[in-house]
Amino acid sequence: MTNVLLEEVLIGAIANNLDGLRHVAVGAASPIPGAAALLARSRSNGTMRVSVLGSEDNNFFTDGGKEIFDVAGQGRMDAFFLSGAQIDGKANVNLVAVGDYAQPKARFPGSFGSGYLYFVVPRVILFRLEHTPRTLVEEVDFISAPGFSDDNVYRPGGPYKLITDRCLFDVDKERRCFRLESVHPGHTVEEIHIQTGFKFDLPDGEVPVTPVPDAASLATIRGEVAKEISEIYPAFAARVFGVGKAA
Amino acid sequence: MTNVLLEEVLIGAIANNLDGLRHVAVGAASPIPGAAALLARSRSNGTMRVSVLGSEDNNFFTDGGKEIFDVAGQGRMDAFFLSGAQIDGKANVNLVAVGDYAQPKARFPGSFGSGYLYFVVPRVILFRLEHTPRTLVEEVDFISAPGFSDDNVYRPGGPYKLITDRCLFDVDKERRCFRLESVHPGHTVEEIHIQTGFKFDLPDGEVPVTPVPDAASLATIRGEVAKEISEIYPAFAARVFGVGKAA
Amino acid sequence: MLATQLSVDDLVSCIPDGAKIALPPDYSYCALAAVRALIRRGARDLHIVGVPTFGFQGDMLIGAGCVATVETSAVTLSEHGLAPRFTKAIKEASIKMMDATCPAVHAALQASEKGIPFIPLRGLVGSDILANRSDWKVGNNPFAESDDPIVYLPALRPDVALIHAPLADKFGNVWIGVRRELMLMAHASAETYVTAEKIVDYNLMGDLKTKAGTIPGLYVSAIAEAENGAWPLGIPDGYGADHPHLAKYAADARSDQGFQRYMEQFVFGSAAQAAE
Amino acid sequence: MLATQLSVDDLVSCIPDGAKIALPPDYSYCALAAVRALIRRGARDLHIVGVPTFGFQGDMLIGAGCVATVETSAVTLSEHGLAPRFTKAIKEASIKMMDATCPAVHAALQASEKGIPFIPLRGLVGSDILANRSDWKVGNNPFAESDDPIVYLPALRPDVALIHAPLADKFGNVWIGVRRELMLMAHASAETYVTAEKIVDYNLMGDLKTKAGTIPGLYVSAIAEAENGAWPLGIPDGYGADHPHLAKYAADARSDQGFQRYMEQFVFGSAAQAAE
Repeated sequence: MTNVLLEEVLIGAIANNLDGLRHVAVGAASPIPGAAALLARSRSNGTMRVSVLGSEDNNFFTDGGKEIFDVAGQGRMDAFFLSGAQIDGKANVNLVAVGDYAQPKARFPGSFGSGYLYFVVPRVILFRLEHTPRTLVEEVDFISAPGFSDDNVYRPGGPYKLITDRCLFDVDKERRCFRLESVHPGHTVEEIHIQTGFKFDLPDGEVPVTPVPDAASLATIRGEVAKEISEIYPAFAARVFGVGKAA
Repeated sequence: MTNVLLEEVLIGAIANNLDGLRHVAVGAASPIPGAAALLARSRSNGTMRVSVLGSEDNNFFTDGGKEIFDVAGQGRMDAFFLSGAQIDGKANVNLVAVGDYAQPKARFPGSFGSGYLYFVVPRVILFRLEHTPRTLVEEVDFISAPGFSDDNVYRPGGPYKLITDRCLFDVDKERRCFRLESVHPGHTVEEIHIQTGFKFDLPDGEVPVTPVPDAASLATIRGEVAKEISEIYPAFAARVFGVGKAA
Repeated sequence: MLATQLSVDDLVSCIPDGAKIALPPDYSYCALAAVRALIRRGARDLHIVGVPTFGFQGDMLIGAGCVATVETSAVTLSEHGLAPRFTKAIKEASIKMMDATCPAVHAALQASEKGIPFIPLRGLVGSDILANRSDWKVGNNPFAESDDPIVYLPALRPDVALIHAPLADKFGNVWIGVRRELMLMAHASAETYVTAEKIVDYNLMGDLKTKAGTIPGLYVSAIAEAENGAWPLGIPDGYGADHPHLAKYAADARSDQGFQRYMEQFVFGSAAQAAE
Repeated sequence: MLATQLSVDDLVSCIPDGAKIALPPDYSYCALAAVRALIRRGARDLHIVGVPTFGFQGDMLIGAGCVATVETSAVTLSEHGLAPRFTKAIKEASIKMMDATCPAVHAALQASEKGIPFIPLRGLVGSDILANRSDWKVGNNPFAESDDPIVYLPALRPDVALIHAPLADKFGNVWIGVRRELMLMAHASAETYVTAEKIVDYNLMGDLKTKAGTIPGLYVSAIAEAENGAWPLGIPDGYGADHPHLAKYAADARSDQGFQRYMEQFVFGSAAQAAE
């Protein structure tokens, strides 16, 4: 991995799943997905839009808080990112509570738009930087949004990938489970098995290593993406890229 | 009637049915209802709003064409005016066609908002300046909006009065018909019977004459109302009040 | 992202025959230059939707034989009276008519805007509007304790919204101020084509004051500059309607010959085209 | 028509105990001076609705014992972490929680805005959000050819919308620019109470540019001038949030004693009141 940072690997791996899309939306407080979207936009030759939800800046909406959800409902949003306090092997996402819902052990902010966006956005990329049996569980305690739905349920959207600090999973919509796609440089398949609370499929043959961004992409990440992301996430940009906020 | 004009009688009679309301809306191309609303507003001590539909000016809405209907649906509009190519004895209103709907003898612009507003605005005042058997008919050829509804139909609104160039009718919601309330100065009950295509009830005792506006109201009509209405309906104001548009 | 900028003629060439086109009423921002170009290109079988009514532009399209279906709450030339070509087509039953009521058009567009398959609306029960709309249904309010019939309107998703605006920018952002039914049309339609008095180089979204009345470029498929593009209608806070011309149209269009003469003179004539 | 102008304390005295109050998220225009006044007047049993989420203001109200029910898609202090008083109340089950998802809050408010009894929404089927909302129903899409379950949301009509704005006028018109969820809240609620940085004598509806981002006075029950009224939150295009103060709150509010100390110092203290 020499001098390529984990963050840069993640940014590159996510961006590879966004190329060719017209509109990618990113939630607030998501610097790595945000940087990945900006990288993909930079490679799109001016054909991709990126919008940031739940932020007063960096959005091009003019019809109030509802508009971004209306945009998604109309099919005008191609990709979005979801995280979860828990994510389980059926791609269910929990943003609400651990333990009994009525009197929980832990309570998180809430489901935000997940209960809707997960159904209508074609490529929902699950993103969780803590890859442990505590977060990637066999069964979530509360389903903010289910990973899969019965055939009679309107569902143009759903999970597309799951990316963590250790690896990248693909989604098998037929078998309704995750399949390990690649392991990030420096990590092992055995470690993934130990650190994952749910069962997952393996690819045929050897499990690939997640590719590091090519030189051109790396230059873009460290150049224009770092600069742009520093306007939204100054602390992140300073820590990862050593970029200061413009005076 | 000495020197009080029919228009002034109508304006006064309508305004008497608006006093105490908070929000009166008037359709476009409705100078007499518009003037009546302005008179009522002038008498309201600053508690009544008047808005004009379908006009680019004279409205205080900022959420597009839908807002006025949303306002009505929420119960924030107390009175509105409807006319009709035909109005029948059950207060049904026809703004669409005479003859067969599929290939009519006469076609009018269409129902506009009547199919909705008649249901949700508590005081809908029907207004028709041509009082003949051709317009006030036994049964309309097309129901843009029905006068009455079955008990299970959500209907906070409906017909409140019918005013014509000859008389004023009250509405009997129980018996679902009109009752003659008063005859305008210079007209007779016999004439009303001849010129009305539907059956209607009579009040107990003598039929009153529609009162002419009192001196204060007449002064307001000819003064501030004439001036304000001339900004919306200059031709009407010039003809009736001899008021010119401000240079 | 830069907008696709076209000439008015190229803009309307993007609108296919048979398209369902949403049009605003005469008192809003109407793209008359584009409508004339649409007639010149010989558009056919259009389904025109008045949001919630239309006037002059729709009457011209009907008279020119471009229209198969009319869906609207009213057709009117306002102070210039009934729309003559519409009236004739209805009497001859040469177009399919879908009568509506204003809030139903808005609500059905809002359903499309939200990506919901239908929206309920009060009113209409017992009307002949409803009786003649086989595409609408009456259901029950599921939250009522007893029988409570309510109309269910399917989402209305036009193929095209065709509008004019006082101002657009090179990013395809379009300022429409308080005329937010134009924003609703753009949100609800698959494609939005816009003519604008002026296309500026700065970003209309850059100032919160103008941003508040701006349709984002996200919804706008292509724009064309068309100075005086609403003529003979006016635009709010811009130029007034050309009432003598509208009166002339209303008179001419009463007869087939008069309408043809008007078309020759103001739509097809080389002088007319040069003036666009 | 002139608006009713009150002091902030008199404004919140119009909000009765038990009221269902719609509140915007921290990044919008929040009426913090009014929220502090509401706590001072000892409001009880409030049902607070996040549109679609809330943060600092709601956490304070919960901590101060003003709240019986929370209806929202999330509660967050954003970069300052979890909302401590909310978290404690949930763990102790001392408030009734109604979890939602953002578009459901918006859609249910739109139903109220339109005067329709319910609105359908995609998504949610199979979630525990839905499973725990006995006030929502699953119906069928009446326009589908086969089975097509869809959630029916009842109209959400708050008793009160409580918002702050950069500018209002003496007629009660309130400029909110692109923050149109505040306009939706005002349309959907029975009463709207507004604090504004400044109340001007001219008419905000007089210029189409400002009119496009203005809530008409029709919806506004009363207004109060409150300079810096969003503090310690900021207002877009105005002043920034006071992040050191927010961080202090987030730290203080982790303990009962810390929260009480914060309340004494910044809500009840005579210095605090004098500063409003």
